[in-house]
Amino acid sequence: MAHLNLATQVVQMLAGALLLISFAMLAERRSRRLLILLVWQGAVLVASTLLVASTAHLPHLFYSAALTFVLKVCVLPWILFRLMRKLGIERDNEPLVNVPTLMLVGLGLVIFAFGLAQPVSALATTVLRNTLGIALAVILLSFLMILARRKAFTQVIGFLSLENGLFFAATSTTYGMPMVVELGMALDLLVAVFIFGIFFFHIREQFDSLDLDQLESLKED
Amino acid sequence: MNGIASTTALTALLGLIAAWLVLGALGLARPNSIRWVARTLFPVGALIALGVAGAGAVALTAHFSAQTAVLPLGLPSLHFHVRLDALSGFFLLLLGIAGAGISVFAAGYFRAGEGTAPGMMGLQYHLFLASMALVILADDAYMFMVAWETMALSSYFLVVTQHRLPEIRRAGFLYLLMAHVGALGILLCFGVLQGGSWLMTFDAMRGATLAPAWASAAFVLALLGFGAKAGLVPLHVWLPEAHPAAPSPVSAMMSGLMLKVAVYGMLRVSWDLLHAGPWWWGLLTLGVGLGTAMYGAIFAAVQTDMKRLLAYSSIENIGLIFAGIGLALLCRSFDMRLLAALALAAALIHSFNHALFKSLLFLATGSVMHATGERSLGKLGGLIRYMPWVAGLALIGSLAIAGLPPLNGFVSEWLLLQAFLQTPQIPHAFLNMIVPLGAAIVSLTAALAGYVMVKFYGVVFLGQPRERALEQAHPAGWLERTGLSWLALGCVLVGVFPQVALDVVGRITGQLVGATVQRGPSPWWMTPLASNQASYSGLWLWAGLVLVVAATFVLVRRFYHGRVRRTPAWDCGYRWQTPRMQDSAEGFGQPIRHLFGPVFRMQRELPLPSDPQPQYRVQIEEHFWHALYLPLSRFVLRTAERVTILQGGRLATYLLYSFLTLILLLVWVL
Amino acid sequence: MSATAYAWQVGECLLAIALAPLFAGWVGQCRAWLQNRSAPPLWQPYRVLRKLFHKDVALATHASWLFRSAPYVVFATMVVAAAIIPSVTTDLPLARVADAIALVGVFATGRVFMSLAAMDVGTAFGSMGARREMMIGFLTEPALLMVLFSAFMAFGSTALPRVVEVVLRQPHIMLHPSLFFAAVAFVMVLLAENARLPVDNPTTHLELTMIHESMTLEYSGRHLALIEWAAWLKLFNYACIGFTLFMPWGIALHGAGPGLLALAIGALIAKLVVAGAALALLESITAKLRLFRAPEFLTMAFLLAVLGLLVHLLLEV
Amino acid sequence: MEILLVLGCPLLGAMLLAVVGAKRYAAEVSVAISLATLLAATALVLRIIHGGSMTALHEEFFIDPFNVFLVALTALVGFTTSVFSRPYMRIEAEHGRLTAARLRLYHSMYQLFMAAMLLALTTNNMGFLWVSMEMATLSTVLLVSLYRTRASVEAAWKYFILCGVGIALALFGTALLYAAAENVLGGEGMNALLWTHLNAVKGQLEPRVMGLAFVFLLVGYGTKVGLAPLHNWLPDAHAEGPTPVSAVLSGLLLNVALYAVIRCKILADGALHSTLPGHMLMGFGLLSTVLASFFLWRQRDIKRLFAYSSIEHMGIITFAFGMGGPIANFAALLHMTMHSLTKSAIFFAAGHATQLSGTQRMDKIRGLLAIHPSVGWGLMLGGLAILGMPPFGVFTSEYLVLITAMRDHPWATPILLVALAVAFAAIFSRLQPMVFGDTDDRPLPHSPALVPVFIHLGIVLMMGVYIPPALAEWYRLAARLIAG
Repeated sequence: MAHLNLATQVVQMLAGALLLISFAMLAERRSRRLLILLVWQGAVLVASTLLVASTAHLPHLFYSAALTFVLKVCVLPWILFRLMRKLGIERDNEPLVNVPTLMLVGLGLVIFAFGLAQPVSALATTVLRNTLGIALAVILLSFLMILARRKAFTQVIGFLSLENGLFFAATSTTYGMPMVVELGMALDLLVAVFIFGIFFFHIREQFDSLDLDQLESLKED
Repeated sequence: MNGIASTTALTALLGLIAAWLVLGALGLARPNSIRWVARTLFPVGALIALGVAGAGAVALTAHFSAQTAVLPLGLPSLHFHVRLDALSGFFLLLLGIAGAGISVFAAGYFRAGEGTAPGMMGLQYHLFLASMALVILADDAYMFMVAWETMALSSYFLVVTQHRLPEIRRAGFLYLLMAHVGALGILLCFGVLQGGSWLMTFDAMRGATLAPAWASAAFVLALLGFGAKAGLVPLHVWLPEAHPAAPSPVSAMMSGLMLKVAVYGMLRVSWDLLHAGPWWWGLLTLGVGLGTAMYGAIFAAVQTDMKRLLAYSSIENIGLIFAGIGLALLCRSFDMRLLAALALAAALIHSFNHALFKSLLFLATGSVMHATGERSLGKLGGLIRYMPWVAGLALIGSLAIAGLPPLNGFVSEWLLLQAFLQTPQIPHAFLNMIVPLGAAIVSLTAALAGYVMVKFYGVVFLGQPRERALEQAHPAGWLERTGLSWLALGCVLVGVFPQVALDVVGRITGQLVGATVQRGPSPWWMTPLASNQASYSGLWLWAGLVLVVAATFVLVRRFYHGRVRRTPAWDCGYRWQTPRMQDSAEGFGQPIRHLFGPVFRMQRELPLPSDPQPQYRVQIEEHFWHALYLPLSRFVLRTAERVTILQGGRLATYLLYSFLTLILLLVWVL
Repeated sequence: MSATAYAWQVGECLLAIALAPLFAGWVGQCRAWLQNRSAPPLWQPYRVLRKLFHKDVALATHASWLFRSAPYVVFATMVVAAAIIPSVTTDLPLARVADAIALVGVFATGRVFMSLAAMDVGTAFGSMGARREMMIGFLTEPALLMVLFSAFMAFGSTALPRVVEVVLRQPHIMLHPSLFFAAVAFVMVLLAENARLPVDNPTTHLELTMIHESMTLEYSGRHLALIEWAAWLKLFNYACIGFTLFMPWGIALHGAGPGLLALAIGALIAKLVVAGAALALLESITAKLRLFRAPEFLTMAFLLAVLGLLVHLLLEV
Repeated sequence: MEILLVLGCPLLGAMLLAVVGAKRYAAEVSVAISLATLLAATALVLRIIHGGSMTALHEEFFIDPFNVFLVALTALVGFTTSVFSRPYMRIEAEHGRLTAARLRLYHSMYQLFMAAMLLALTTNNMGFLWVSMEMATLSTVLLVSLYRTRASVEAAWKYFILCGVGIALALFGTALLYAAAENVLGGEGMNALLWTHLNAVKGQLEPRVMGLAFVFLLVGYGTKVGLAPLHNWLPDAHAEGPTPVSAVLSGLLLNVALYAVIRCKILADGALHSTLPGHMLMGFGLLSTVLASFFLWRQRDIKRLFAYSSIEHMGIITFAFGMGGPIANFAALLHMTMHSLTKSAIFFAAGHATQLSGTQRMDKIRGLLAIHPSVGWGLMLGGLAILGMPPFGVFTSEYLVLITAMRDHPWATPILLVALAVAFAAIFSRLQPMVFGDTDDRPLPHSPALVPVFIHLGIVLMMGVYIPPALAEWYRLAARLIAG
């Protein structure tokens, strides 16, 4: 069981890194650095998945690790970087209203998530049983990030980190979903990002900026 | 024999109703041909109506046993149940007789180019008739509701026939809204009624035993629901708007028939489905009824539009009917069966009478409007010389509705007063003092009705035409006259043979109360109580009056002469008199406005003494609008404003909502 | 119901028709004395009738059949009413035709026809009179009904002959306090209904203050005669109603012999004499009210009647 | 076999139209494909009626009376909508609001959307359910932004983000579900996401996990159902997309999303042994109904108005499912059917009305009866039907819902009734002046396809007075199935 403990510790360390990254994203102003953080998040995700796969000898986890790598570390970032260059928003940074408060709320969410995860991790059989709380925390934090952002692009990044959190949750609780399902999800994610891309251009040509503050004309009065 | 008769009666009824629907559908074959729709289909519809009346009459024959059937329609768990008993038979009779007259009149009345296409109107018209019949036949909550709302819907479409006029659309909207709200109340009432057994058939409700509180709840809901349809104050506001808006035959149907269907519903629930309840049910109904009657009469007296006037008078009559029902309920709660039967008989007969003379008068206004294109009392007058038939028949209607002997209106009022006379026997130290005073209100209302009718008839038909154009007024066609005469005949007959009506109604009171008022020694003596206590004979009164008139006439001619000199009317020494100097409708209403000032919400424009062209204008509104309805709508609108804040347009906010919802639910399951 | 009963029925009817003008004459005479004028002879009304019947009818050009038939109808209603009220005997076969409630209805019919006829010609005064008449009518009618009600509740029947019999069988029943209220109210109603002071002035010639007169402005000849006669009959009838309710003594009961009946007639005449004098006195000591005050007067009557009813229910049930 | 047809037709159709979508006959092709789908669905229905519930392709697909009736409904409305959109889109193109390329996008995405919904309905795998729901979202996002106007892009973006996030939450719920299932169904649980298996063992699933899972699934799919307060995307998307899309959105998509919720509720009910899920649904239902009925008062845009009315009705249905029990479920299913038929019919009529007057502002739409009676009557009757006026079928289900509510939860009845009355006043006061009165608009270039409108209303009317026994039996089966 020794190496298993070691593996567990490593994985938990990685999980902690994941959480750290999402906090960083919550506070990050620059879209470019935000994107880089997202890539890192993906990478950590892949690493943890590989570790789990190797320790628990689950071949299909290797596949899903590979899938994640291709999708979240290569393809999506590549697309997003190109989009950024095309839209010329590499170095624009958005004003975030009082980051400390955001941090505090995030903290509260983490605690809440851990409390919530207790029963589940109690019955999870995997090596990462207690990381579910972290996964949940990541999800909630990304959610918080999405609704804190004012720009379409950064919102999308938040959306993607939410996806990462979900993936992590899946692996941590149940060694990942069945392969077919994961493929389906990957496909959806890909299409989604494409459509996001299309939308950036629509929004820009309609509102000549990606500021969401202008997308508030449809409302009741 | 009776078994066969009844089954055939029920099946025949269903067949006739189906025939009505088919007739309506046929109208769509040539939707724009008046000749086809009005002149051909409506008379057939009238015949069908007579058939319905006949079938209803069968149900009123002695030892007729209630007949039920189940149609393969409706909910899978609850097919349409239909039931024909004395009560429904009576209202079918009413529906058929009045409906026949109206249909004949309508056949002559409808012209092309009046809003909706004739074919569509024919469909709506016959759907309206059929749905009313179905409401009366229904024996389960679902069918009742379906028929009830179909009735409201079809009549709504008929009301907005002239939908190009915004005020008519407004009236239609108000009408349908009130109808729908009332229907929800009725639905709720049925839900309460079926205590526990969720069958929703009326049989189950009859069997159900409710806790007193629930029974009372059901009763109040029924009073609200059916009251909204019948036009009880303060739920009456739609009535004076909707009835004038509709074409006259439709106003006649709504006022003469639909309100009675509401009365039927009230009777069905409070007498058949509910068992005897506490005395305050009766007191409540009685109070509301009397209030409505008084209110309607007062407002009718100050109207300046002839159809509005008639609409308010309908409110008054409905009030009297409900007063009768309330009195009956009161007596039932003290188990005074005979008295209950008497009051109930009064209410039923008054329903029948009102169906007759109110349709008659509405139809008459229809003829007047076609002949003159006028409906404002201020511009009519002197029509008795241009349309003598309509004038004569309308006179019968007016005298009847004014409750004058020897016509039918008097009969029901007489019965109602007799019932009130017996109320001191109520074994309740407080009620036996309060209730008899109701008689005072009834008599006051009756007298006011007389005032109203003199105003109506006098201003429309008598005097000199207030407009030159009126002299081109043409008399009504023969179909219209037939319809009017049919209804007028009904008024006279009920007035002459009240005891017959009393006996017929006796079957219903027998079914509902378990007692019937005493039968008369002969058909032309009406002695509901001991014959030395109270008696009335329409026939002999007629005979006496006719005899004396004839005798006087003959004698005067015999002993003196019949010479007549035609001269202009005496101008009282003021040579510049014009027809405009006759009492206008406003003028005629002046004493009432003076007496009951606080009841109205009046805006007057009085001319200055120096004004060369003095203009006088008075506008009368109801307090209820400003005290009840407008605040309600304001409240709804304000709430709506507050609610719309949720849809602020900012995506982040929306996300926050779902975020918070998520957190909330997570906390909940934790 | 014997043949004699029917005979008496007709007889009483004719008696009323005959006596009514005389009664009116008597009231007029008393008033004249009280106002120390020289009185017209008692039979003045008959003379008036004769004169009017001989005259031609001057009919307004656009008067309709309603206008011409109204006088006969009004007259008929009053005659029928007279036939119903047991003024001499209670043994009236037709009295059952209409009990007192119906009687009120019959009066109402007469009034409505009168008003309609007044509106028919379409002069300003005609319609004005009709309006005022109806206004007074819708206030007096319920008052009268309430008066009758408190009597009926005391005597347990709405049939007038029955009332009389009850009272004559146990006279002490007249001591009901409710009946005093009723009596006062009744007198007020009587004044209003018969166009007497203080509500209306039968002898005025100022159109603006007239009610009844302004309705009959357009009538002439035999029509006017019938209307006048009907008016007198109405007064007579009201008097008789008063007698049956409040002083029925002398009225012959069921199956009384001719002697008693003769006595009854005598009693009736005596009562009429007294009542006429009282009426005249009342009229001469009251001043005419402004028209707008009239409703107050009548509302008072109505309330008194209701009060009587209330007292009855309070004390005597 | 039929399943493959049902799914294949629209999928292939989507690809085909992606190629030929710009041609003139594209609309006809689309109609043909929808017809084929409808026929396949009918075959499937017959199969189920005779054979009863079944699974296919090693249990990846599962058909029972509950979803097969939704399949039939989806195929039917899909077909009528394609029939309607033929002239409608043509007119739009002639008004210059759409290019050929956009029409291609429209046609292929429409079929893809159909495929997604049918997959969501027929799949047995909760994972695929999620995948297909996401697919439906993605395809409709492009449809909503079809006009490329500021408003439509904004609406689509909000729709995308809100539903995307929601769906993501649903995925987490699915993962939890899987977790719970796995340690009952054992490790390599390929079938630990198969609903049938889950349903079989739902009694043993760990309650607390299932509770969490249900919450995530409810919020996730509930966003797509449009339950208040998750509804904010719905009015915008309905108002700004092309009318046929609005019709299928509120006629079908909401149903499908609700279907997903109900599938989850069945499991949760079994696992939790408590009324918690039911109460959550009832709460959402009541809240949606009440809020929507008040929202209705402030509307100026005809399609927004009916979008809110969709929220209201979804609320009623959710409430009914929340109450549970055979009658309530029966009512809910019936109401689903009635609502999607009526509401799509209304959107058809409303679409032509907006084309007639050239605006969606209700105060500009006047006198439809005068200019185009069939449109006017369609709108009027549809409106009255959706307001729950007998003899239309919507009343039938509302009646059943109310009766059940009176029996089980009397406190809720007055709330519902008030909401219904308020909604009635709001909608009808807008409806009347649009249909009646005078106008100076000119008639349409192409005769509008109103056959679908009257087919739908005809069915609704029939259901109001007569529910065919076979159909009733089928509803009962489904209802009992849901009641578990």
